[in-house]
Amino acid sequence: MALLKREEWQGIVRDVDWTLKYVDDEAVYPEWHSGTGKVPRDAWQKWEESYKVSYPDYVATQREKENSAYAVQSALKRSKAFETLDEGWKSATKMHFGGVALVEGMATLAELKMARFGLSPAWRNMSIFGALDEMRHTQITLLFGHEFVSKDPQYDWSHKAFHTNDWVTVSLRSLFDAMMTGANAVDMAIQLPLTFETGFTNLQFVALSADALEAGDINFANMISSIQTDEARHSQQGGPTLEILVEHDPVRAQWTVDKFFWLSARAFAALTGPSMDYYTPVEHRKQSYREFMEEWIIDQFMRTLSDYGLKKPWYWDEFMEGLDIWHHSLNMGLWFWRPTLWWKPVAGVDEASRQWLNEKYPNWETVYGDKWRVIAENINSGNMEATLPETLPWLCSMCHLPTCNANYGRDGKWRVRNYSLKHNGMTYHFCTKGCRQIWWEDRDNLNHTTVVERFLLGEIQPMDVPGVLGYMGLTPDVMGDDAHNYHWASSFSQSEPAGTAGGR
Amino acid sequence: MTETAEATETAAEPQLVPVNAIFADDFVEILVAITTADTIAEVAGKVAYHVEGKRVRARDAEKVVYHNDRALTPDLTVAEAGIAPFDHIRVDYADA
Amino acid sequence: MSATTDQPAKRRLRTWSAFGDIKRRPSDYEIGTQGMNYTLREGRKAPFEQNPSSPANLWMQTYRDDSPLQVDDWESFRDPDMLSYRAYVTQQHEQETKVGGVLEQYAAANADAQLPPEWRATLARLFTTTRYPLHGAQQVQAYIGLMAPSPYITNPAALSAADMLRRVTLVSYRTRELQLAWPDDGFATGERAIWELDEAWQPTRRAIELALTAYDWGEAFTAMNLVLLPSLDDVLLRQLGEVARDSGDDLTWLLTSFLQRDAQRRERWSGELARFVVAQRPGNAGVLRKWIDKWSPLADESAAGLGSVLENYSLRGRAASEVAAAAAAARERLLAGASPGLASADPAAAS
Amino acid sequence: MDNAVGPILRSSDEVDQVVAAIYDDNPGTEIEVTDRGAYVRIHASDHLRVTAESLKRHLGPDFEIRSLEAMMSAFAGRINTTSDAVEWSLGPAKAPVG
Repeated sequence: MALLKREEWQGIVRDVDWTLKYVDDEAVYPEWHSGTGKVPRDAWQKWEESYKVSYPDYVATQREKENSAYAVQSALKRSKAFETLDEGWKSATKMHFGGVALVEGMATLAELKMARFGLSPAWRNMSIFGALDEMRHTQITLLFGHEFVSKDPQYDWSHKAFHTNDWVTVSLRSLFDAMMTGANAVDMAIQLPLTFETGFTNLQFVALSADALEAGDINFANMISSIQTDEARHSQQGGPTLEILVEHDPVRAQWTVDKFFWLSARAFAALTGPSMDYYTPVEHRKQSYREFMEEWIIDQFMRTLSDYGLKKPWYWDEFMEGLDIWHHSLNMGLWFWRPTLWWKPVAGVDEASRQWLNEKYPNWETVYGDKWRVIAENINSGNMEATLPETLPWLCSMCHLPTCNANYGRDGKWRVRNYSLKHNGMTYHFCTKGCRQIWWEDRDNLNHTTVVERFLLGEIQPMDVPGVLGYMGLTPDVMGDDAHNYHWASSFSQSEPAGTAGGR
Repeated sequence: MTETAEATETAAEPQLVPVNAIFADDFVEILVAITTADTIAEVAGKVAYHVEGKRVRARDAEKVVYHNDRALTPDLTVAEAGIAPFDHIRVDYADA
Repeated sequence: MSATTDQPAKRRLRTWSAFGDIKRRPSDYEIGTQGMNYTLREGRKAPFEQNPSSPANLWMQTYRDDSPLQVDDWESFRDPDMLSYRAYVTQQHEQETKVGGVLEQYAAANADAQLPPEWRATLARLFTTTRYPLHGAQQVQAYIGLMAPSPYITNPAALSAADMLRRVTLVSYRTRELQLAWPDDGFATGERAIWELDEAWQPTRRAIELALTAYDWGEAFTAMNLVLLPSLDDVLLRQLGEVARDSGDDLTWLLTSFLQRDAQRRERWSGELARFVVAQRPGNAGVLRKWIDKWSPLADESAAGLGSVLENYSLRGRAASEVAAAAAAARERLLAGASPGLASADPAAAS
Repeated sequence: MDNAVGPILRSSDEVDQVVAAIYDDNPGTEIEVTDRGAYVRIHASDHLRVTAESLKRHLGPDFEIRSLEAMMSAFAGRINTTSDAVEWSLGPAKAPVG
């Protein structure tokens, strides 16, 4: 005798809404946290996820996933797998552990918030599984990162990064706090599960696993792709929420997606972009960041959005242009400001890499080639001081990343243009028109300063470079330095001089 | 632009003016600390210091400072030019 | 800005620097939990990296950071079960396998067909209806997890929320089986009316609804985990299970006893948390006491209301006052075990 | 491929068997399998499905359809899961099956 099929009884599990009598509905589901907005309260009764799971199935499947992920880790512990990894790839993992582990912790809180304030019982139930999943991701990421702490103190930042005011952390906190627990449940379901988890996390957790495997990091590839199997399920909280929101308030639906699509794209350009196009050794790259973006975001995710009746975001052209610029500039910024990082940044511009970059990005030589060459010449002549920063990059008031996006203007030049605005007597600068527009539209970030602004307002003491590094939590044993001991620079002295390869 | 007596009188104590600056075709805007007493030529030098020969190949050409899309005369001071804290300035080679 | 191109002597770390200078290697549970909630980081301007006066920041500030319940070091609290995610899904899978086996066995024996009408009516009133209050309790557990001032509290609260979903799931499964066996008894279709209209349930409904608006995290925790659930579970798991057994419904008895494991685990960490806060700051006893005094009458009324259902069950019923007294005593045991000052000054007053 | 929908499986020993099961369950459908090493895209236009029955045939009688989740790190299109089958398609969900 078999058990009843899930379809026969799951409807009852979700039939748990009742009419509140002793307290007001608004007191139990306050707008601040639930966020129904223009959507009639009873419209949420239609909410139904299409990727269904029951409690007994959940614990059975998750136990299998956990056993298999830790079995791989335990088998590799005794191997020399870690020691044989390229230093650049290790940096990609340090960036991942530090940038991701505690975000998973934040996502646990976010799912708990939907489990409490979500507007339909089916949604609240699904968020319980989401909260457990995110607890899993926090713990597995921390445990896997912890494995390497004794070998390399930079792995300490797997845990430490989000407890500091490193500029990378401030940028990520700013993104994720707004996307996740800082948002009401409706916005959050659009921002986190839908835009972020069915869109962008695929890049860092599935696409990057292709590079990880090629780079020989089986353990990491296995961990991230296992994590993403949970995301594929619980991210389906987004679809039904979006469907209802599109029906009742399409403007809000479009805006919410557009905003977090843009901000996610900025963050991924800073982390995933360099990991794929610079940190993964060139011979192990499965595709370029741009190609992965085309596969997962432009193709797959945009099809999802049109399937729900949404349009392309207003900034589409600027976003597409940015695919050839954002992450290259950010990689140069990460490298140049390397003492501010908890990993060893990779220049990634030896001869073979430059050839690859120019194949994948026809404008790369024009925009970046000679700058790297100037840096390399300084390295080759022993002038290391010229390769180190003596001031701060300006940080965007919206994404908190360096304002470093050149574009090809009507003046026929590749230039970084200034996007700023004045508000209440303050001047704010942005990396792009997109960031400026988003900041202006909801001004959520008023009174929320960038690290540069904090420095200028005197909040960082002493007001000098050691003061800034101290504020960011960096200690000398952790501060980033070139991953490959500058060996790549010598390739510039052997290859053609500036100008001959460029101009395409 | 005409010289004004008031400007020199009030500029007794130079004030720090942090600005958002970009040099030529460099890849990033940077924070540069200038003062009200700096001349525009000095400003060009202070911005170039962080970039020229470090990321942007040094060239033997005059440098021009742009503020609100206008080229500034090199012998003006920052105070006279009206550059305020948090303003954006662009420094480029004259023939670029 | 000078980078060190010469590698300085490397400091060998054994674990996260956040643990400070500790002698032992922390457990995997601690490695994966410590400092997980960065909105609690030291030196923060506001919990969230956004405008300090954003709604989300004000809420966290008011109901978490400014709660009357304060200790010096929340991160030193430990769930006595030290339950990691991995251990949780492993042990709950075992439990669910056991439950599945029992369900199959009783379905094969067609046990539901043998349940007498009066007992079926009691199950409909006191067992299958529980999915509503349990869902409310699930929401409150999630809220405690969201708002807790330590990840060492967030995690067990989140797992307790999942336990609630487990319980609602099992109750729902049984509801469907009972409906298949007795399509005219109102199983699966009649519970909401019972929950909303049956006098016996109204005190519980009131308590659950009010608990959903207890926004101070400490009060939410006290109301639900120290007062309401310890009392209600005594009725809905232990006492109902005993009556089921006495009525020949071994399946309900077995299932309620299985579910008691989850309730006992929740009481272990909740009792330990109560003990911890009082040990850290004796003044917290007064803070908890105030909330306990506020919520205990609601718990007692709830238990008495549910007791009336058992009182009316003619076969193996028990007096409503006895039901309520036992529920209060169960709560008092939890509180007294946590800290002597938390139990009612006059235990007799509870009965 | 227009309107591509379908699962993206992480690399494992069982990928080939799942692909075989999908071929069995979608006769006459053009199926595109893209192998990127760590993951494999299995896509068709507009609609694709796999049944518990076919999965058991290829992966053994003990294989439960819920375990497909542990292999599927992403998917394209909208998903619909039941105890008997998993489907990927576009457009609003059809009336729930079962």
